[in-house]
Amino acid sequence: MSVTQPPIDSPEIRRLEPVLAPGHTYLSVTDKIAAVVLTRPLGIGWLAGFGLTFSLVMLLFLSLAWLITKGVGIWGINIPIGWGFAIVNFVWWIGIGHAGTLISAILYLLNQKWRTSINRFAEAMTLFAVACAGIFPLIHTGRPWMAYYMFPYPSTMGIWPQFRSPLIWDVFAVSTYGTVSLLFWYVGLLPDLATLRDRAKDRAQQLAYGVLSLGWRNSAHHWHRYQSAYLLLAGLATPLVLSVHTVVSFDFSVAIVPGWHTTIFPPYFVAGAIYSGFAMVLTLAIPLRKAYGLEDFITMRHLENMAKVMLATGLIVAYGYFIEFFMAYYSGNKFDVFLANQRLHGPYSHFYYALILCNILTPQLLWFEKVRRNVAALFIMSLVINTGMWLERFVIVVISLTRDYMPSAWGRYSATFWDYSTFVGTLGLFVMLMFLFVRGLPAIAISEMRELVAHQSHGKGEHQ
Amino acid sequence: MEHRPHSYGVMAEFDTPEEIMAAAKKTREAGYKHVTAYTPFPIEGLAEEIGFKWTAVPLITLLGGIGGGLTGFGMQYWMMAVSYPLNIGGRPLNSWPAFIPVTFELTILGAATFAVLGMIALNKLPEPYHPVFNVDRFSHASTDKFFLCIQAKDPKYNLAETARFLQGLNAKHVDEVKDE
Amino acid sequence: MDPMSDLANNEKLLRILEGAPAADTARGQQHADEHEEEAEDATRQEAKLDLSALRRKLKEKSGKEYWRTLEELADNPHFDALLHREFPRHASEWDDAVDRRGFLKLMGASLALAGLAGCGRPDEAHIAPYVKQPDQVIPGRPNFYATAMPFSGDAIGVIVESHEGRPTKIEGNPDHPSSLGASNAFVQASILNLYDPDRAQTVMYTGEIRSWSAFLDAAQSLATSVKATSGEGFRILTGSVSSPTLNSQIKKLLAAYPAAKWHHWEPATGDGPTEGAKLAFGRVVNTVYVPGKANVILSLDSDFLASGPGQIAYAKQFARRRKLDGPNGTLNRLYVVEPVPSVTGSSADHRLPLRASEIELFSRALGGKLGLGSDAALAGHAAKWLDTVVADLEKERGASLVVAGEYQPAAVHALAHAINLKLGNVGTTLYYTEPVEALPTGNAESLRELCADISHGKVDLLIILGGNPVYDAPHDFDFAAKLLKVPNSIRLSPYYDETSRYSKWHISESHYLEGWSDARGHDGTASIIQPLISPLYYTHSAHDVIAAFSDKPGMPAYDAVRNYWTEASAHLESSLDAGWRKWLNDGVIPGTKFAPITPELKFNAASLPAQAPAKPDQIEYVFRPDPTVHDGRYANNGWLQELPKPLTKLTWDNAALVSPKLAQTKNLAHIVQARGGEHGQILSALVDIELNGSKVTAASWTLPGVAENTVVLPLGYGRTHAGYTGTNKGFNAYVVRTSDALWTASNGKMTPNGETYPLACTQYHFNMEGRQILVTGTLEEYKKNPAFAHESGEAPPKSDSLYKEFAYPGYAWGMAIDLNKCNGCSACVVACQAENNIPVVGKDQVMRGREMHWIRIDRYYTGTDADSSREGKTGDPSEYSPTLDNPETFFQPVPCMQCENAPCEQVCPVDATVHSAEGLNDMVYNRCIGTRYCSNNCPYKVRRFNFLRFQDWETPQLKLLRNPEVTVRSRGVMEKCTYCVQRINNVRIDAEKQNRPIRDNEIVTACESACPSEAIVFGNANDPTSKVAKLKADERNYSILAEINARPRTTYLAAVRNPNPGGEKA
Amino acid sequence: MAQIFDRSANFLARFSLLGVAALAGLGLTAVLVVARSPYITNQRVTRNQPIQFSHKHHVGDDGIDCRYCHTGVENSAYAGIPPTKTCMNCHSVLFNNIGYLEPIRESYRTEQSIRWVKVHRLADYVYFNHSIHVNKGIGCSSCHGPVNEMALIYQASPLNMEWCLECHRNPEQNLRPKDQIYNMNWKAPAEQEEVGRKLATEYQLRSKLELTSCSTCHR
Repeated sequence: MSVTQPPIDSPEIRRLEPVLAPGHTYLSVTDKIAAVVLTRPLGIGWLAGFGLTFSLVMLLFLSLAWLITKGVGIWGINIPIGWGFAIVNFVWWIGIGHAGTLISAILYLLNQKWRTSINRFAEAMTLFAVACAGIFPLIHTGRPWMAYYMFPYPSTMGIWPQFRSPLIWDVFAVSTYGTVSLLFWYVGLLPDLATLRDRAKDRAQQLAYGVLSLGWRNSAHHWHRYQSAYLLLAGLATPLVLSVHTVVSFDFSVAIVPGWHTTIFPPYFVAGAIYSGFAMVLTLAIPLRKAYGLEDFITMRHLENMAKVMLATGLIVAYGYFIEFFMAYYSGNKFDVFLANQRLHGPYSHFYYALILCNILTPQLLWFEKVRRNVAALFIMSLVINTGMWLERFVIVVISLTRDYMPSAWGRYSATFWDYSTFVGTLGLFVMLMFLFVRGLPAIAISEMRELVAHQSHGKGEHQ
Repeated sequence: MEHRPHSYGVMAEFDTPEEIMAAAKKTREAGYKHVTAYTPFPIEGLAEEIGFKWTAVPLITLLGGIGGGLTGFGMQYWMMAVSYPLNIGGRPLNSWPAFIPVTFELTILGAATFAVLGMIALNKLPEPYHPVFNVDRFSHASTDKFFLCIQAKDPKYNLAETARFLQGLNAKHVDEVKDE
Repeated sequence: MDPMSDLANNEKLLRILEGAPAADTARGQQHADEHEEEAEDATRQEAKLDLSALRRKLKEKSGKEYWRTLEELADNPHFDALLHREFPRHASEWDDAVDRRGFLKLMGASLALAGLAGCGRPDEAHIAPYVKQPDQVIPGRPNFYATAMPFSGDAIGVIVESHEGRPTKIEGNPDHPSSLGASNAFVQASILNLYDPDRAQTVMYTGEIRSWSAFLDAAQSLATSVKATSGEGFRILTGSVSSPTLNSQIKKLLAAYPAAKWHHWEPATGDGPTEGAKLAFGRVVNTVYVPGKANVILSLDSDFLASGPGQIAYAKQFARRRKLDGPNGTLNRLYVVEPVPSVTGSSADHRLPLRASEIELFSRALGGKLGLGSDAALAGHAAKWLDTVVADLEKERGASLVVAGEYQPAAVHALAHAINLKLGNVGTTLYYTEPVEALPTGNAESLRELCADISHGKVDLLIILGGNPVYDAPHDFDFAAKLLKVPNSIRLSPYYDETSRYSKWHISESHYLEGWSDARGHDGTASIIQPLISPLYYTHSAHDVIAAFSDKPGMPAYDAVRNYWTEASAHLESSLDAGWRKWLNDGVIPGTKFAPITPELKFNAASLPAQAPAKPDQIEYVFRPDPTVHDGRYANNGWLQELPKPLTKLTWDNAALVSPKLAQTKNLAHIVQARGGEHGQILSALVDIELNGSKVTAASWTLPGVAENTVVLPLGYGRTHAGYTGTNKGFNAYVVRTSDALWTASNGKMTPNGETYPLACTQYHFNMEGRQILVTGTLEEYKKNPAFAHESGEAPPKSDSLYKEFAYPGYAWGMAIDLNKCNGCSACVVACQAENNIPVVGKDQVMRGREMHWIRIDRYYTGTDADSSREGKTGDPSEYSPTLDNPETFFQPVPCMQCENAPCEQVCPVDATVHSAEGLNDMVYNRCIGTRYCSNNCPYKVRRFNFLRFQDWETPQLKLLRNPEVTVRSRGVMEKCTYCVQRINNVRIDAEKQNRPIRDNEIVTACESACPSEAIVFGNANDPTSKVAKLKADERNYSILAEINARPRTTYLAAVRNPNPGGEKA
Repeated sequence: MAQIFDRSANFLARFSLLGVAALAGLGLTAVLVVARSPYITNQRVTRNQPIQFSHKHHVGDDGIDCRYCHTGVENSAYAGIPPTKTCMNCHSVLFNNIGYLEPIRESYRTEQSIRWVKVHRLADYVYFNHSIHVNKGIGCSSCHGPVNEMALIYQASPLNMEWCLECHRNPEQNLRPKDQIYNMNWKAPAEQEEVGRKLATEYQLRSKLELTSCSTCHR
């Protein structure tokens, strides 16, 4: 396992600071991280943040209530633009939901030490993002109370879901992804829950963490099965992560709408997902380490690595954009060509240019080490990229629908108050869950940090 | 723990992974069979040292995966082509390419669920009560100390003997694990 | 047969309604039966109750009782009505009415109701069978009755479908010469007027409810008082009367009161024909055209295919000459000179936009060329154009036809008569008969006399039958003030409208489906109008009102009609008693068609007074009836309000139509709004129009093809008391209309006032971006290359498919639409709406691109150079390009294509849209969860979605309207054209019961049966002998965007125009 | 460190985990079962009618043919509820003065319909047509059950789509000779299999694909 691997020993790696600030012991890491949950009092900042986000969640509920009362007509959608913000937000959230499992699974398999201190809250982020995403496919339907028709249960109508529809694939992909991420996250949590149980002072905490930790007692046998299960999960989650956004991209590429019907979609959606995912991790990690003084654990090295990943995926996305145009013109398909022109010159071109600015031009700054190592810059950039990725989905979903086959049926789209309120509401929900998470559960995997300590303090010495 | 001996075993505490590895080695050489180790993080090889051979988790996972996959495709084929065959946009009843995504997802789902449930079941969890928790210092097992426990059901077990033996492995503390 | 036997009174009728079992009106909602009771009450309740009282009542209640009470109250139609006043009726408008502040209140209500609904089982439904079931009624099977719809001086024979006593659908009557089985938008929509909840329901005196008997007494006392002066000061004002019975009743009345006078006023009927006839023949004659016999037709600003008497018959005959069988087929040729693009102009082979005043010049010039001695100078292009026409007309002597527009002055008509005589067309392509019109004098003159008399205080009893003069009389008459001067004014009208408010007495008029009457078609053929349903409210007919002043007050219209025809049938082959049932059954009275007459020409073109030379740079204002609300009488008809006008595609508004060039000079740009966009909302510049010393502010609209310096002001909008739907929509052009310039005015001023106004336009973009959507060619091109329709794109061969095709061994339903015949009249759109319970969504929703029409008619301009794929270009008419001055216009009806490889089906997650074994693209509403994925993936965008609760499930009257054979869709489900699957199923069931195959033409879809030009053909494509199969075998047959390979079952026959090879293009 | 939980907690924990899983499974099955149960389908529920009309008496004892009252059944979608007149045909002479039948006489006098309570309520959106079924060899009792034994009429079949499809997929099982349509006591013969197949061809039944197309019943 990770402990066995000798650290890759090369000049530039040595130049980088370690993934864990020196001088930490098993006890110190445990204390520092557990304290955030167990002893640290609720700060005014936390309360304010929670209050704000909570009110946004109330706004979400209000919007949903109104939606159920009146119908999706309260949104800006129409014929021909049947999908608007709801689907844009869905794809955006799902995309964000990709970083967590990816970090935990793929980086784990690739044995990247630096994942340890970020994987826990990245996974949490994934769960919350998927939760937000999950809201939209449900509420965007005209009759949400009938949405259970999408599940294959033996109805008295003797009729089943239609498995050729990408929407059904979504149902399975998203629910599977949610479940597996949850399991993955929980398995990772088990030892830490045990730690919290053992360090908890008051009875309530003891009981709570006691129940959650299932009586985990760090036995070598437990560890052994635990590790093989964890490794398997990682192995399973990796293809899953890739599949989920592929399936989401099928929603579009399977349809015949010009601007949707493209084979490049799966790879470039996945890249985009990772792109926005890492951006979101940064958006969360930077304030978090500041607020709870976790700079020792989430070091500059982490931030820089994530910046590099963003740069790489950003380039893939850029390639995707390019290929869309190339395909349109090279194939000479008049509908695709027309749509390509629409993106550049049509009524929504400003969105497209904004998208290029956010997703392609800005990230190029990441070529410079100075930028990569500048926390503030990274934070801003992460926000820019998140915006850009939202715009990308808007361009894909909306612009394509405004100009499809029949000129007589062309239309336009503009969001209403309720479109925005719903979106903002989910943002609130997401952040609120994050707030609860950092106070309720260890935001960093303690046991894995202890491994790091062991690994650092004894170098290779420890195993023969 | 069907039969309940008065004492569960004897537990020795160590400071570092190296020490407990060494101790575990000696214990096995001394011929103890029922030995467990408790460490704040996984230590490679320790389980093997105390005589842990093989885990069924991978096999269970495989079964889960296969089961999920078969269910996935079978379900779709049956529903689309057998139960209520309908002409959907001129596509064939068994549009197998369209059935792949769901099949795949269910494969993963089956495998992952079985992996986790299997792990938990094999570890006999949940088990909130366990004698080892009676040892006061055991809380450190989840923080910074390493414990080795020789169980009373071991044929070679004898409270005084075993305790002394463990002392001999320069353990920091040696406690009896009571089980009443 | 005679439906009255089972419709003796409301009670019985409404019991029948309750009888209509499970499949009846309000499917998908629990309290069907209660609501039907509402309907019953609605017809009886009279008492006025006021909202405050109700509020008080409600205050006393509480808790569950409170809700119960509400439900009880809701049973009371007046409370219902009051509610509706507060929260307007249509879902969409209701939307607007409820602001977000009202939201919590609403939530509260809905939750409480949900609670009620939640507990326990659904309430019991009831069945109330007949007490004595009439023989010809079998619950569940509709009956069909023949009658006729009177329409400004004409009558269109119709056949009405009745479900257990509820008329639900109107079709044309094949035996009636003015219908020939087809109908138009007005006929189709007239059924909605019957159930219009805003109809006036009682007799009123100065705004107070009175009983009919009270009126009868008043009438008699008035009668006696005027009797003293032998009718001095007694005046009757009517619209054009096409009912012989009413005509004779009035004549009799006038005989009784020798000094009384009968005036008439039809705001939207031109005096041209009558005055022209007088000028030409010295007497009034009625001209009947036979376009079917004409090889060359010249229309002098006549929209004979879509307006005026006989329009449907003419459209049908014309279309038959547009039928093209094979490359050796022949077509007639249509030349149109007109200032305003019309349906007729759009189907012309050559169209010449000329200012209204120049039409006379043109006619004179034409007369000159044909040697009638008249003369006039024409501009270069027009002159060349004229030469072509003349050549063609002379070539086709005896088989040509010149039609003058009713809004053109007498001279044009006289010339037209002369020319037709000269060309020897009279007797072949047209003939003359005695006038159908009862009172054939100039409209304006007649009304002017009346006004003069009133202002001289000569009038003390005025009966106004129908019409709406206070709203639509020329403003220089100031009719409102005049009417107030009249001591005793009596008004008969279906609505308590502008005029009723100024009249002492208001009598609510029965719908033509509610009472007995008769009417003559455009060629004189008479029909008995028989009631399909006894009056829903306390309404009466013109016959009743006239009778009230006769010596037989209270004589039923039935007797009046019978009496008249007992005499009139003297010279008919069958006497009344012998023929009555047959007349009712056939819908026509045999032998009543007018015989042709040959009036001799007393007109010398040369002697025409010289016409004032046209001032080309002076703006001309042209008044025309609106294509959908006509002169304003249909303002409160939601179907017609929401029906996109054939050329502008505007709904819910009229607009001042200007030519692109004028728009450019006045810089009246359109701004496409993001909400709705090209298929929804356009901001247009508001203009102040000062004309004839009056002023109106109108939204401007750039319409390609409008003659230069011409502004078209459509009449019929800006009603102030039309009812909920029609009030305050658009602008009122009557305000600037004076008696001396009824149709064309100049010396006006049009100035943009800097503001803009949102217009609901369902299709703004007008070119095809070079896609294979609407394929057109000329006859020559077609003869050269019969397969020209297939050059722009072909479906890949079936062999390319990896999948094996599904087989359709049985029936394969398909549709073929001949673009050569479609003239864009939009009858099919309304027919579909009536047949399929399609809701009206209101202007706001249309502006969001959410209208629900299952079939839309796309309008394209060819030969335009606006190409929106080029940068900056939006294909926007407000971007001037010379090609927009007079573009070629084509229409394309687009229903669901019923694709065999339906893209919509593949993406539906719940099997809500799937293929039937007969190749129908079924839409299963109750399975639909509303993901709208199907609509996104539909390349033809024919799917419609219930974004909100568009259906009105409260108004009891509208429940009676619904077609019980078709599901009423709830909120959140997708819907679309089903090829009228209900008709397919019913016919199939009957055929199966007899173990025989379905015959060709046995199934007729709503759009097909309504179409006046036989452009739509539906049938079994598997049967090579079927009409549709033959059409699909035609080389012109193509499918839209074939390259997508969706394999539509709805295919089109390319439009082939027949321009004069030697002629001026356009 | 002290124990947080008592020894019993182990059993509790494991039991509750399994319990939750079991309950979830049971709950789901329960829903599916209930959805098909008479409670939801309203099977065997008799309604309180203005007159407790007994089909048992009229059909079973008196042997009146269905079509005497339900006149529409052979040529309309609706079998039709008889007009009061039909009742009066007999009851103007039979039992013409017992109070029990007063509602009929009243209805006849006042021309007010009798408000019967609906017993067979098909789901919304379903367009069932009686005539085609009876004309293609489906007998009344196939759907309505032993009406001749029903003192008070009730709904015998579930009337849910599953049930409809069952017959539309293989109608043979229920086809009868034309003369048996209105026979309440008809029982499927042992050799119904091939009898049915023969009748299917004789009646020219449409293919299963056609009979199970959505638009066959939904519009």
